[in-house]
Amino acid sequence: MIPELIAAFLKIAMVLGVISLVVAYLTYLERKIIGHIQMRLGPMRVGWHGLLQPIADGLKLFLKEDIIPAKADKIVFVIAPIMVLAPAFVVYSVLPFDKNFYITQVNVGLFLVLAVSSLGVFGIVMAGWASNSKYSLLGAFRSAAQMLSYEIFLGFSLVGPLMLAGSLNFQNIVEAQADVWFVFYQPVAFIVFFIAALAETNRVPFDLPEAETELVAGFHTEYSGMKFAFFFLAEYASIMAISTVCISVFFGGWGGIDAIPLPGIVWYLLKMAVLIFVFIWIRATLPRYRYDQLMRVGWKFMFPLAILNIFVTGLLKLLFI
Amino acid sequence: MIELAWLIPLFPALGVVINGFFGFSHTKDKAGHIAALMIGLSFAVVLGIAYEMIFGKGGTHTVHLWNWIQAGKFSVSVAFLIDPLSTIMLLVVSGVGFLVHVYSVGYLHGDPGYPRFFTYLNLFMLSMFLLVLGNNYLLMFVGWEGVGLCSYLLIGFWYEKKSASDAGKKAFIVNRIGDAGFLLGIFMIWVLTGSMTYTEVFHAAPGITTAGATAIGLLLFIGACGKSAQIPLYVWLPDAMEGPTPVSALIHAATMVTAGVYMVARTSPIYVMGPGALEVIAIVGALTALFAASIGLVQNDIKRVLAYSTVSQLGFMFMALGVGAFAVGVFHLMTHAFFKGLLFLGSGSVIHALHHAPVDQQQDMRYMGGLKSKMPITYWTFVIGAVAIAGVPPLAGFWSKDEILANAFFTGNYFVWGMGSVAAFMTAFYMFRLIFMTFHGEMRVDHHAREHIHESPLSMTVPLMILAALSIVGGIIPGYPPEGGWIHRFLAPSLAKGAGGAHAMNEGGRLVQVASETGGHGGPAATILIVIAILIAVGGIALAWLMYVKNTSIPTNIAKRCSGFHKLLLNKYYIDEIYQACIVNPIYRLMNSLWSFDAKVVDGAVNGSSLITLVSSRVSAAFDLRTVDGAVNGVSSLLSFVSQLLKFIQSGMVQNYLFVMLLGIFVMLSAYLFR
Amino acid sequence: MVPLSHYLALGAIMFVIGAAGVLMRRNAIIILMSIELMLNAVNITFVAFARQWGDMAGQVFAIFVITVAAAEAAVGLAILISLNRDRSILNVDEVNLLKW
Amino acid sequence: MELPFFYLFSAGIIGASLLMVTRSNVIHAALLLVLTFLFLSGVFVLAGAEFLAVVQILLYAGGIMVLYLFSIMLMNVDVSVRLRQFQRQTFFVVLITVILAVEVWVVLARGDAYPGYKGFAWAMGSTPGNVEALGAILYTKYLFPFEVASVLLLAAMVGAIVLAKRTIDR
Repeated sequence: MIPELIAAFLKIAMVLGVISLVVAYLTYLERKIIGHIQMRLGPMRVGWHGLLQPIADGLKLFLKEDIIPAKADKIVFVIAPIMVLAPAFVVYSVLPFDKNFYITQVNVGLFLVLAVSSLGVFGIVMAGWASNSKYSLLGAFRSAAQMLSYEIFLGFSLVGPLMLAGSLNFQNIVEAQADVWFVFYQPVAFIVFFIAALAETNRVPFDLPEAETELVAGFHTEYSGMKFAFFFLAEYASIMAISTVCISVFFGGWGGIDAIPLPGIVWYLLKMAVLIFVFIWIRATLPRYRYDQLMRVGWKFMFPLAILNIFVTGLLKLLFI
Repeated sequence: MIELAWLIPLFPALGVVINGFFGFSHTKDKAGHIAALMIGLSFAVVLGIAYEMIFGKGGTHTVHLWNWIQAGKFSVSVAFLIDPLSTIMLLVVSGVGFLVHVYSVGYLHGDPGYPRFFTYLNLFMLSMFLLVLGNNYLLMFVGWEGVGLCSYLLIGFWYEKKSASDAGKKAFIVNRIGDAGFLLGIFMIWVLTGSMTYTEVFHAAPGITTAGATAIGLLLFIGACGKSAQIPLYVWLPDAMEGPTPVSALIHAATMVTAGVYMVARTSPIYVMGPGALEVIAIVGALTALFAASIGLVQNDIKRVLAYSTVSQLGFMFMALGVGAFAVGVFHLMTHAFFKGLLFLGSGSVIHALHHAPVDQQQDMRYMGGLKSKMPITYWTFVIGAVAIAGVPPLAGFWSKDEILANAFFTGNYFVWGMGSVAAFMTAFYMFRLIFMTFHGEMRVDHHAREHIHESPLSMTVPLMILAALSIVGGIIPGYPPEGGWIHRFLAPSLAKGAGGAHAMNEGGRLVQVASETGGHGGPAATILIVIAILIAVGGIALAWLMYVKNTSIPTNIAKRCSGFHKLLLNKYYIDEIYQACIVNPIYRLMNSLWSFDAKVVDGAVNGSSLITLVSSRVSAAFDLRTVDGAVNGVSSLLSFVSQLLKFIQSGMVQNYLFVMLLGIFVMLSAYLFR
Repeated sequence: MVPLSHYLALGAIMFVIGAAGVLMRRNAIIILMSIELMLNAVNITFVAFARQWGDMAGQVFAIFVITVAAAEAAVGLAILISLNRDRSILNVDEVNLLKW
Repeated sequence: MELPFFYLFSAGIIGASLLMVTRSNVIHAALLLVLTFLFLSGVFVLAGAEFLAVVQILLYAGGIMVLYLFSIMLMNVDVSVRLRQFQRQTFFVVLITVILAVEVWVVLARGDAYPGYKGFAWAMGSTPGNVEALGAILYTKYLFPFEVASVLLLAAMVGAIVLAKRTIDR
């Protein structure tokens, strides 16, 4: 009993530590890649090619004065960043990194990921409301509406692959793709999923909640220091989480090409790297949607598409399997 | 064909949908044709079914559609029962209904509410079909309420007329009383037999105690009283004449008002278990027949005469049911549908011809007269109807009415027979009074309207002629020979043996049973009865001729001589006024007092409590001489405390009410714990 | 192993708290939320009995309860929003248009 | 291992819901209700209803409660915080509800609320593949109620839109 618990805690600690570190370097990666795309060098000062930049940033954020606005609702204001960060990390408890490298296996794993990540919206709404500031509240509203809407398409787009895998358990889903990745069976689902994922993580071109030009910084306008770092961390953690879901559901998870005998975790990291790169690439390339366009694209195009996909998948499954 | 029974109510339903949704936008003037076509289709299906039932296998068939309500032991399905009784009813309802629809196309042409009218009419047919076809009491109740609603809608069809909308409301409210009784009866049936389905109920019927059966019978009869306008709930039917005349013909003469008769006949297996209820029905029927006929003697409104005649004839039907001759009741229902439908449509034709006259003279017979030459078809068909209802052989009315009277006589209900005979005499008299006042004598029509009088269009006269033909042959074909006619054999499987069951204890019961077994009365007594019946009919006609053609001064003389009685009759025995004074006004007063009580309590018990305190302090002032101040204060404070509590009772706050609910749960749980 | 009575007791306590919330609060939104609490209390018992009897029907009905709760929340909040907009009222005991 | 968790979750539920019904700030109450639901989904997991636990989070916490928060933020709630929060009957309500709770506890302790009690049919962890079993019964035996529920939701949606929409002047 006790050794198991200790082992479990160790596992959790390890995953959390690694993810925190990776997330920190994700910011570095983003700045570097965008820099190069825009013919700049990005951070260069701290360490070799600025390799220590994230550490420095982190230190700065930790040491910075933590301001709570006088008119803010203090309790909610303090809880909000935690409410954002917690779901982003909880999600990792069921995500698979390799055949035998995961924290736990749950029958309803995929569903749980969706459910828990939907809790993130609370943190944002809380932050926006508690700040007692117009920009924050507007940003929070936008964010919540966007996340609620796109959560639906996200869920619907996953139904197609689920029907093929016949399970909600990540392990089973990945194993079902041993031969062919679902992205080939379910290209439409993948496209819908990917777009919804961008919106869900508030990335360009759907970063309206944080649109600097309109809302200063959206829901976290009033935040600084550690709490701001929490939001930052949560954003990148959820990018990674959603990438992991994407890899597990559409790209065969840890599975790779048999000809190249690499451990599953390496395959996983490789795919992750590619996907993250695409995320950043998109950020560097595309302009931002307008709010009404965002909603229109979601409800009038993606939603019917996702449902159509489910319908067609079911029909084909009925006919051929 | 029988399994197509579900088509019968479907067509009117379709008509309702079409005319209801697209009546004012699309169908407009075609609404009548569509509605009539729908009923025609239903009628065709009915004819097919009737053909199979009459010439084919007969028997009882259930067309099960779907399970409607299923809760534990309680289960009701939507299923249609086709048996001889419902076949007859279907034929009458769809046949007369079809003719009335055709007639209405002409009668209501140009009315602003034309599509609305046909929507209502089709809805009525739908409900009526449900009522007749349903294989259980709940479905019958659905139809029952449906026809009630349609009746209300159609009586108040010209709702901009206050009298019409008032009449509609009156019909609706009076029927509520009856419906409550009917519903209670249904509940009792469920309690006592554990089912709602006819076949199962009747299967279990012999197991019901006499008291139970009597209770069921009386409760159901209250319902029948409401719908079929029997004493004391008949008051709505004369007022219902405010509706368009085809409505009067269809709903308030031929179909809906006979629903009560149908229901009692349908429930006959239970009624024979409770003879007490049958006695009541017989007496009430006879009283109604006599009472309504006597009012009909002096009415001047052509439709009101017919309305009272309808009430009276319904009384005859209940008389038949009450003496246990269920088949005869249904037989009279059928013949009555023919000739009363004919008479109403005829009167409608007259009113139609007079629609240029002043409004208050269109229906008043004192302003008619001499129409015979102007509208021959209407006249002759009307005469046929009148002769039929008067009971002159060989027309329809004679056969059924004579059987009713004979049955009453032979079951030993001489009193009932006597009242029925008097009522029959009156019927013959007032019908021909109507004819002589309307069609004979000098023309008293308003001069302005005189040149506009014309025979009605074809769509109105053709139904008249068809109904006239039915009034001629509708009695003799199914009803000859008396007591042994085809209709008795046909209906026998659906109905309980009345005379054998209910009146077995009556000495006369044996007689009828024997008589019906031998295929007719045969005996000299029966022949004498027939002769008496014919004499009564002819006598009534002759008296009417004497008074309204030969010597027209007699009626005024009589009226002057017995002015009190005449006034009594003219005012319908003041029944409406009595109801107003004894029931409506007290209820108003009760409501008013309740309202004022309410207002006081709600307005804050401040006023109330201060008032009470004031009163109590006055009382205490009187007591003060003898009692100590403390007790006085105690009383007043107690009163104010009580009123404070009263205040809380009606706060209008849901949460308070919910709290009381919670208290209830608390009490129940405590009772459970400390039991 | 958690005995069934524990679940039932939890459900009862939650239900009673919800009921108390409905009965004692003036704020309509909190009343609505208390109703949610009561609905969920019922769900606990559904799920517990589903486990005890090995019958999925309990869980199915819990899902239906959630459905109805969602519908109720939507309509209830819509009513409150329109009420708040037109009369800026949120306290139930001030809503007395139909009184008298 | 099950029992301590159950107590933990129960304590969370009871504490959070007690706080919820007494808050004057509606937003705080709503957030506490979310907390209650999170604990509740833990109880569901213990009772072997994994799917329901997730549905609880996804629909209740992630859906319904966000709707609540949204609506609250759209309304003008600042005023009502300063008003009297409790009905006049509060004292009696609390009294009666406490007694009721005790009574329920007594009834449960006597054990006659569940005469056929013989332990659980499903042991912890042996719940038959929750999602599949639930789906199988929901889409066969309970298909009709399922459809009715969907109609109910549609009606609620239309009703909510009509109610909450500002009247458009034409």
